[in-house]
Amino acid sequence: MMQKTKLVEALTGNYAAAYAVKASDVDVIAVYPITPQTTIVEKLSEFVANGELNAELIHVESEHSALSAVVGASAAGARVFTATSSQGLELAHEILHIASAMRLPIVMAVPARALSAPISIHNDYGDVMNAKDTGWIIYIAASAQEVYDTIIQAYRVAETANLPAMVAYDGFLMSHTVEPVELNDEEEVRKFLPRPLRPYTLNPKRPVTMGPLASPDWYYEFKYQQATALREAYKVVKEVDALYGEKFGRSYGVVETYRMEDADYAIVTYGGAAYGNAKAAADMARERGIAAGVVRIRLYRPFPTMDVLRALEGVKAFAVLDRAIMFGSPAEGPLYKDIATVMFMHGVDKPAVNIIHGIGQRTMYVEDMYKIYTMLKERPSKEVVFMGVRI
Amino acid sequence: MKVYYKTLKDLPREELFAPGHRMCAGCGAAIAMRWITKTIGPNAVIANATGCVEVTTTPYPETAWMHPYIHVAFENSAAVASGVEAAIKTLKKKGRWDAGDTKVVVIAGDGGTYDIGLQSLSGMLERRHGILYILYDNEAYMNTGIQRSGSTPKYAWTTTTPVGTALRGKVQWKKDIMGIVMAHRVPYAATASVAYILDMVNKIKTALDYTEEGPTFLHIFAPCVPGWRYPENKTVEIARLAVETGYFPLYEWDHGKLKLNPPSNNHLDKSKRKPLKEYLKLQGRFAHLTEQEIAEIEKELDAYWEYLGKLTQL
Amino acid sequence: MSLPKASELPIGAVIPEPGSTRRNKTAGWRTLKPVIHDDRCVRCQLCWLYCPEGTIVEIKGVFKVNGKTYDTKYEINYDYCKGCGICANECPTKAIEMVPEAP
Amino acid sequence: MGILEFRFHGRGGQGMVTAAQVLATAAILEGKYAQAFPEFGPERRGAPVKSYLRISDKPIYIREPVLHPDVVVVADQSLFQAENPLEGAKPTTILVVNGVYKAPQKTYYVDATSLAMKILGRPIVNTALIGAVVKATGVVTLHSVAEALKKYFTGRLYDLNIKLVETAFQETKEL
Repeated sequence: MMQKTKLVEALTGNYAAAYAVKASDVDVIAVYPITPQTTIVEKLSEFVANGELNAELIHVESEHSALSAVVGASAAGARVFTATSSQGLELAHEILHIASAMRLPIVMAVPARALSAPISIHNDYGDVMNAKDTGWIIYIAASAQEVYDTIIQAYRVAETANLPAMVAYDGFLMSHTVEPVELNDEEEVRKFLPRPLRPYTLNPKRPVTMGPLASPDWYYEFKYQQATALREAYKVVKEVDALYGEKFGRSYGVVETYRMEDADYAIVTYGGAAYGNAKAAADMARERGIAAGVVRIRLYRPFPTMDVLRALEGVKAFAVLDRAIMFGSPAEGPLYKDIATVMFMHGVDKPAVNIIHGIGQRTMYVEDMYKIYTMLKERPSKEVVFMGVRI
Repeated sequence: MKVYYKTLKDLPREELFAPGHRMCAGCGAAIAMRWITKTIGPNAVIANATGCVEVTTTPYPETAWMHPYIHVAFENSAAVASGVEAAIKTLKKKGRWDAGDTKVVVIAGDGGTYDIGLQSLSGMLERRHGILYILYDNEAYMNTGIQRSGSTPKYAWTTTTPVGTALRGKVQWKKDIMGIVMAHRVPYAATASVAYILDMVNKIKTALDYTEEGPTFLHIFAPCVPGWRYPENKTVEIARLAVETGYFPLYEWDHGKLKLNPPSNNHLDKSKRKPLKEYLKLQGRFAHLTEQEIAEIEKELDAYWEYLGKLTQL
Repeated sequence: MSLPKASELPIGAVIPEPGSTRRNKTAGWRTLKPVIHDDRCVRCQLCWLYCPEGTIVEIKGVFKVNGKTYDTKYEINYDYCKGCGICANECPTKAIEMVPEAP
Repeated sequence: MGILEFRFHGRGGQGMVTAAQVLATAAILEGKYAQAFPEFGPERRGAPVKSYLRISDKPIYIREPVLHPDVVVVADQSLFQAENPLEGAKPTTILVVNGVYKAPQKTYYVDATSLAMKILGRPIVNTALIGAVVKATGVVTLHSVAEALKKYFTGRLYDLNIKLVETAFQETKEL
């Protein structure tokens, strides 16, 4: 059922995240400030101070403790939230693995930011990409509206799959950009998030031990269990997105495509700035006679293998625009490596170029993206292309 | 401290820490765990830091714990407990906590407290969470095989402070963890020993009750058979000598007042303390000490007692 | 022994059975075995107090020893006793003797 | 209406990021699409800063800085020495400036500093320039600006800023 009246607010990506947390009736929040995540913390503090959100807000002394505290709170049965960026995500990295292995439905927002050194407060996806293989469900949103919708969806997904979920988006380019965001009726959000009975919680009435020591006879089974659970979460993500669409009128799928129906050339990317500007470039390219399209990875983990294969089925060549550098890799782009794996496993052999751009928020001009299309048409590079850098 | 148990007859009989765990024969920490679990009673959640106790009590698919128990990592047990406490608080407010007045207790070793866990401990104390944090101190990283920690005393042998020709055991003095905790102005902090169980359980109970006001802290001295190199039947004897020689004084910090507990309350007068040698000589980790080195340790200990004496005047 | 499959295990390596180390009898750890000579026992409770394993069992009843009547008696649960000997070391009346385990 | 693109030039502390956000909020309240974002850096008082605003009837997906603005707003005359606020401007670009500046393009001016001093008692020119932008472009109504300002100011500060917007609106003139 659709809502009767629309409530549209002008919100930054970070405020959209905070509004989603409020709507989701979160119980415990533990956060430590870091640019560009800070305004989420500020907004949530305001909600709690005004009594608009009935939650315990723990102002921890580090991101490591932020994630540790929400692990404890989630284990005790609370619905929890945390958020961080860049070095904060790195500091918490140890606990990322533990949170997913303990199968706790934590939701974390990550306005993505470049990693030190040199220190940069600006946007790229070095932080998120370094966390991509820690067993979390990872969404990368492309608008403030999607940040809002995805955080709400993430609670339902996490609490169904018993896995933590990360909702990433461009630091600054989205976290600090005011955009229209349609807010849901909070009562309806609460109905959408019914708090399913958790398999195990810390409760003296039903004492369990969490986080034991596993010998070689047992450890592998738990890791297999975890790998399987994350693969199977794909279905949950899709179902929840569809249900959310039915109820609130907005859904996104796991992979979003733009003008791909008849595209010969595609840019595959993630995040708001890269996707938005690639769309503008595809329009430009089509005006100039190139059948261009864009594929955006919304669900990064578990990887939407078949959706990517299908999206790129008809193209003659494609480029993967990555916003992070995995040093020393055969190709430095993390998404490129994933897509190359998909193509190799499925016997697809077509020109595919890895473009690196937008590192430390180097401006990705629409014109740059247009050049990717002409390059794909004329002579796809065999080498990784570091775009926008002075070489 | 409030006296909940006057004699051994009053002590809780029910065992809430199952045998069959893999802690060493004669383990001092095992004695502490047994009495911690009995004293806090069943309505408590335990957050444990990585360490000897953690690995020996939770070999999947078995657990020695009868409480709801969580271990996450080494350095963050205070942060994990902060989350548990916050969760219980808010779930209670929202009518979704069905276990009544549940306490939250941290159990961590000296590595997880003095060193890698100090930051999260400080955060927990500063934020005034209603949590009882219990440190079991065996004065080194025993779980990884006896490496020096911030708690290891000067001149003690460990595998990373070997006794050689240039260096003779640990070079630095033991960190004053109680001083650090007291500086956070917590309602209650106390030292205790596995040799003085009645004193220890009354302190556990007192500290647990004071969590209504904020964080409380217990520093329990727990000898380690392989790490300290002594025969396994000597654990309690050594712990007792640590107190009797003044090496590990029993005291409590109760709302800004420091009070020495028996028998340490007589030990401001040095002549009432047994010679330190009696404590040191039972342990292989101190076997290499010269008279001069013992004298140096004694001097440092005297200075510490002088400092404690001043604290009792506050 | 065939161990359970991944799909048969609780998620997240949770151990749902509290106190389950009881399945693991540690009797085999002992080389020396404590034996309580009840006639020398004065019921001071120190062995019960200090046992790291909680293996000293307090039995309620009426016990006449050397003309004295006690309402308790202490026994050892040899299933779990690791033979550390703290009980014997602490016993003020030397009522506990450490004897070699039968080979 | 296609996308209308604005570029605001100011110095840290003059509130040009907020000016763009208030106008975006006003447009969104009118049911339009809008996007406002600063050129981000460690925020320091006095340093030149830019912020960007796009307003459209259709969803906006481009996330490039505004390179060819339809409207340029300059908070401080000295910025013409520090940088070129008219970089990438088109012949049709409208300039809205605090004080008088002669540009080839159509220019609206207002003495925002004096008005701010008189009404707020402080030289914070952003809300005055919002009034000037509304006068120069009509992109949103004064009513929507008043509604939008509620999200940014409360109480007496709100009343003063509304007064400043309205006064600036009246005093803004085409050069």
